[in-house]
Amino acid sequence: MDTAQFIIGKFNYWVYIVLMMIGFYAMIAKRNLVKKVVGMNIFQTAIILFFISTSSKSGATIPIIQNAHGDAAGHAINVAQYANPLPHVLMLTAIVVMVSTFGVALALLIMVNRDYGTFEEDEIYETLEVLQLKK
Amino acid sequence: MITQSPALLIIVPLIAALLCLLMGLIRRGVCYPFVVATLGMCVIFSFDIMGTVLREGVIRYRLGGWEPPWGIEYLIDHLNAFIAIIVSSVSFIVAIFSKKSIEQELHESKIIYFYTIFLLLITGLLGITISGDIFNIYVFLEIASLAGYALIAIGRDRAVLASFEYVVMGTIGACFYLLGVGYLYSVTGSLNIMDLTTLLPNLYQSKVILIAFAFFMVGIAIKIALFPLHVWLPDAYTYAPSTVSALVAATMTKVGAYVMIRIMFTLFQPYFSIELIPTTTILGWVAAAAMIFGGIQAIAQTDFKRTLCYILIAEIGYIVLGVSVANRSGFTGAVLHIMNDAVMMACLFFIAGAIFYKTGLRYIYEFKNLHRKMPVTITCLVIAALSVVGVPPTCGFFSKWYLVLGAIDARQWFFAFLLLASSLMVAVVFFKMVQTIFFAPAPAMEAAHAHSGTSHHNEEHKHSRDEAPASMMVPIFVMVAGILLLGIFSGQIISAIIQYTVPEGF
Amino acid sequence: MEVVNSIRPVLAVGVSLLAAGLILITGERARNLREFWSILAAVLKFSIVLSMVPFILDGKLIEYTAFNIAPGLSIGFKADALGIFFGILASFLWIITSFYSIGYMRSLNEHAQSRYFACFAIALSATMGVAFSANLFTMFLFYEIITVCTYPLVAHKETPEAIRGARKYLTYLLGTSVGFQLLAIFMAYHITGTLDFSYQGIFGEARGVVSDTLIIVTFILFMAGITKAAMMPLHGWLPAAMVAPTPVSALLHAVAVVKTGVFVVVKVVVHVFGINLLWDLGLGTSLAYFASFTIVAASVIALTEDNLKARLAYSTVSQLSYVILGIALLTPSGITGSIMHIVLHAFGKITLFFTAGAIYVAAHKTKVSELDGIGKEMPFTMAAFTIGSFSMIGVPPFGGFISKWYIAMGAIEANQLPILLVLVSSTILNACYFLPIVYAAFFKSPAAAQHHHGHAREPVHGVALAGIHNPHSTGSKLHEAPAIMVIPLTLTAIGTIALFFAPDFFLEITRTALDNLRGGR
Amino acid sequence: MIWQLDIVFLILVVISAIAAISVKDLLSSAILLGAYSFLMCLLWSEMGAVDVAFTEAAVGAGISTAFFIGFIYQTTRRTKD
Amino acid sequence: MKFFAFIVVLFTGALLIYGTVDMPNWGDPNSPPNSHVSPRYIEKTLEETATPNAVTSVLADYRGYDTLGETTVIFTAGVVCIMLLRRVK
Amino acid sequence: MKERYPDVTIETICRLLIPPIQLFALYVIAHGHYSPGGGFQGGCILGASFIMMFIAYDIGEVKRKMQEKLNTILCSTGVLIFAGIGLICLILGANYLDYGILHNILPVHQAKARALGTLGIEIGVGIAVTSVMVSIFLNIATAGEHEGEP
Repeated sequence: MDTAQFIIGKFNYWVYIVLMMIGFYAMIAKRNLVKKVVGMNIFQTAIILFFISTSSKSGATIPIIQNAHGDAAGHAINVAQYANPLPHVLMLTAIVVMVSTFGVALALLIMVNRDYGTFEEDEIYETLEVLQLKK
Repeated sequence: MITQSPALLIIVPLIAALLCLLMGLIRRGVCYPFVVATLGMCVIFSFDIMGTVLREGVIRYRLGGWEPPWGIEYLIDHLNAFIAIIVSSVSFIVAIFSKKSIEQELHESKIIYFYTIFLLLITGLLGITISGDIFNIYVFLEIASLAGYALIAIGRDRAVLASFEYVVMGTIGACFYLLGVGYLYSVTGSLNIMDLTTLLPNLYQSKVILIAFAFFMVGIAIKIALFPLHVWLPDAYTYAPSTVSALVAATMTKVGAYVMIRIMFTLFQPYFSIELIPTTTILGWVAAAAMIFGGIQAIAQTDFKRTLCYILIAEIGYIVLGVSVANRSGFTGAVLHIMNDAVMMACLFFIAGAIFYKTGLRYIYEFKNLHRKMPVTITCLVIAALSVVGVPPTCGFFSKWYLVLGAIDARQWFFAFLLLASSLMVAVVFFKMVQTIFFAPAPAMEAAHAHSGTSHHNEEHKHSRDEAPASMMVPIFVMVAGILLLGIFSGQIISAIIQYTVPEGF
Repeated sequence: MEVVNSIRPVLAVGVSLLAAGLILITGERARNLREFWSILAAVLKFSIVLSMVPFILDGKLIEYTAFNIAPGLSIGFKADALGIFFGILASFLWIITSFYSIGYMRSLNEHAQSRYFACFAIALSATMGVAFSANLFTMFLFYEIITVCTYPLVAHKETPEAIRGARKYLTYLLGTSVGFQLLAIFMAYHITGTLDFSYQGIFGEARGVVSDTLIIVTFILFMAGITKAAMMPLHGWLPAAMVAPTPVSALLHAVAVVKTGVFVVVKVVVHVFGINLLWDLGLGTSLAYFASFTIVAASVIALTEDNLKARLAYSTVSQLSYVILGIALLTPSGITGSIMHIVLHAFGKITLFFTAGAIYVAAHKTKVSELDGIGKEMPFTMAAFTIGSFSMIGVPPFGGFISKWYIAMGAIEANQLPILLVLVSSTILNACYFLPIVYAAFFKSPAAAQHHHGHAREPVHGVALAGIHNPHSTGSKLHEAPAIMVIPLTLTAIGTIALFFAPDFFLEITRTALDNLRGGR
Repeated sequence: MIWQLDIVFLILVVISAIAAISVKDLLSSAILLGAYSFLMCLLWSEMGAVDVAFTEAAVGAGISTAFFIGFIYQTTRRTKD
Repeated sequence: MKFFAFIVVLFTGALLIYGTVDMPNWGDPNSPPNSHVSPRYIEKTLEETATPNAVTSVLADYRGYDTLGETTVIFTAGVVCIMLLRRVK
Repeated sequence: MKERYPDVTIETICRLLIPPIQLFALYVIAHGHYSPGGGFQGGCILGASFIMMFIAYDIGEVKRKMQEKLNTILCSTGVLIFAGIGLICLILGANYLDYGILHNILPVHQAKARALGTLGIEIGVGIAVTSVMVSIFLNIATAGEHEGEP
């Protein structure tokens, strides 16, 4: 296979990998807890991009059957004409999961802020050490 | 007539969670009995499922009536049904235990939410357990995880921070799992486990499959806190409320271990995960490291629950080791250990909860002479400890027996030795604890001696007995009875259930 | 061989378990009732064991399988001659020890007596369990129970020293039994597929199928795992456990723990490996030399110890290896000697420990160097001590002679003349560390002892003892320990002599045991 | 599906993702995350996944950003990295 | 720490790239996902569920159970937020 | 959120925009069968419209419009509608969530019954999502202080 074609043919995948790496890096390397959550969001969105990419067909349209109000049974449906709906459904679920996790993470962060007054990991650990010493 | 128990097993706790919230807004007091009753029903359903499986073989329940590759199905064989029984029974007992402990550790206005989330967590776990669709497992994994994050976050001290760490790690784990699903989907186009089982063998040479497998494994390893990826667990489980620690320690990691087994040996054939790629070798060494690391860390801890957490990490190592030796004895040991460990960990965390409830003590060095105050609890602690160490009549011995036999059958002498060495480390942990409890002179007593010279005898009457209330003691007794009975009847359990769970070719 | 299915072995195990429960329930409120349970259980146990003797002498076996846990893994009981032998010994000495314990505990007004008696009863149950075990698994189970439930006994005093000693005790026993013995059991199960004892030996039957190397490794693991037998590199727990109250030391060093150890060694050698196999592989001889080394080395260490109980402890280490030596010779006389030594040493050593305890209770002395002239104050006690010492040394009218004789015979039968040399030198060493005590006790001036009197008390016990100050200790001529202590030790001393003149009963059982083995050949 | 458009969107998405995690102000980060989501949603609708795009527009660019801004309003927009 | 994280991320990325090499090309109408399970959804959605939007029919009917799980997830998130954040007065 | 100055521009625009938005949201929920959209999307939009209201008006207004208790009940009810429709199928003798069986009680043929079942659960999802989104936003944006006794 031609290298250029190989790269172009999977361009979506390469980009999703880059996005995933960005998100993953933010999750494990950023010292700010909110940035971790941002990274989490990017990570999950990247995975959604990946799934959507698997569903796409060249030259296909959105998966809503046309002529729906006409005589559907007699009308032959050309599968190649419509995009694959299954990954879309899965990703709807994934988006919901994403926003739920996001909400929960933000709620936790508000509690963190109540306790420590900051989102910086190093500052939190300093506070913890001070608390430890007080004991 | 298809049994409807599989569907009811999930929707009963789910609907109960919704109703619990609604009823709780009207009257707070009804939540607790309602939750207990619901989980009691779950226990009945899970036993019914087990009965059906034993009578009629594998259950394939079509949700929505759509045939499998298109719709979602429940796929229940002996392994699932067994895990479902463990999860539902343990959570039932935890629910009984929860009343007093939660009333003490939580503000009363939060109790209804607590019980709602408690039921949702169990819904999630049971959903993972009986699902036959890899994406559906992800969805329920997220329900369980979200509920788990919240339940851990309502603990004390650093609970919120620990919970946040858990959110980050848990999301990475879940996302890796989802990536695995995606990779499998992109080359097979299917999500159904049975369908994939027939599709995958033709694709074993594909790199996509290999990476999918790797991501599945890493994702689940994070969820079950396998050794190098365990960092979130000790903090999270230590600072969670006692009830929650007992529940999550006993069930969540076990369900994760189940998913790992399911992926390694049902989704992928043993041929793939053992011979084609050296998963079992890697897992074996990782598990061995987990056992040793868990043991060493457990010795070094002073917080009781934290000690238990590290022991839990070691126990997960046992289960994974049993899976990784890949033979009949080892696998039997792993499945048996899933059950035993659930019972033992629940029991130990119950005891930690009871002690905390009654005395507010958390550190082991504060437990001096606790046996005078809470003799029954301490007796139960000793029995549970013996089981974790693996002393014969208790259940812990028998799973270790099969694990070691499995290691020896696989010619892994080193692993067999490490299993025993890790037991010894756990023995040291509990030995230190028992020594502190029984043989450390209380400071008050020493002082009394120095001044008045009264005999020990008179001192004994100063410690009045003060046990935890019955709603906490009964679950502890049930678990202790379980530890003893499951040990004695482990042979029957193996011949009735576990032997069917062993994958073909072992 | 005829097999009788009877629940008696289980009863023998269970009766003291029940007693332990009753003791804990009765507790501190009704002390007499509590002690009554102890003694009742001891007597009952002894009679149950005795009731099994006729069957055994008829050449029958008593079997009972309690639980089948998994294929090849069951809790089963089997009383054969060897087991009965050990059972009689342990249950008989428990009666005596019970009385003695009551005296000791009450005189010193010790704390936590309920725990003490309950643990004691459980330990005895487990000892019975080992004696009547039908397979390696049951044996291991009870072996572990002994370890665990004697731990509170060793740590009884709850002083830092006691806890340190107890920790060492548990580390050694639990560490090796889990690390080596359990592994060995796993290997045995893996190699042969069974754990049930057989007279040819489990490995004996599997001979030829398995590689010899594997058998040798398993054997070494077993020997390293049975630390209760206190073979030399792993004997450290025994002197450390000397911090325990004296009746416990008596129990540890005469009956329950160490004898369980050597009994397990005997069982493993005979029933797991089989005499023929070991003979073929030459493992017996190696073990014999190993034991010989322990005999001599421990005796030498005993010479240097000043603490009476420590000296007795090293003596025990040395004497236990006699048993192992006898069995390792793998000849009929050697085995007879070693089995007889289990009982004869038990009587002798329990006498010695009882006297040590009596001395501590009456005069608060623990050091050998303080015993000058004590024979005049405590004539009965010291007479018993003398008898015990002579039995240890192996002088004729005392029991110890018989077993040494048989072992020597065994050495000759096995053509192991160096072993004879070991026996002789050990006898001389025994004499060297026991006779000076006897001499000092009876013939030296007691002046020095009076001087030491005040220092002999350990600080912690000083408190405990303050309330009950022994009226005799003010310097009257004769102050023995309470009668409830002196009588048991006199009885065991008499027993030591009696066994020399009438060993028939035990020899008969030993012979049955040997017949069983031969039948198996 | 127009692949040129696709590539443009992909590049923009990557840029906004990097910007979102590296900007030293949480409010900017929130807005950039919203932009990222919105670009993602355009990308998906362009790939034929209208339902997902619709959801992402409602959730990622709408609700999530609202959550995030509300959250920052309650806490702080300070960040060190 | 950052360096270590960077290595981990690069490693993960490398693994993913390695795995992607064997994947069907983007937009390939004959790739397994587009040819194995999903055609039926498109073909039969009108006939079986009277819903022209295949996504809706799959979401709510064929895989309705997933959607139940999804709704439960969001419900969980809601209850979690109430429980965690509600100030006790 | 804290009290703020009334801003005429924002208030007016919101007052104008919110009704069409809510109408559109209901359309999205109901028309999910024929066009992109469905319960989740519609619910989000509906939720967003309420959130807009909160941003535009002060918190007192909000409390009157959307009480916490009502919100919680709606969350629960939404999911309950979904699970309940499944349960009705189960009671009627089919498997869980098998809406086809609904034609026994509805005057339509099987495929249409499925569509109606789908509509039912979309409505359930819509209610649940709306109230959950509002509730999460309220809690996060006020750090849990917007209402006293829960």
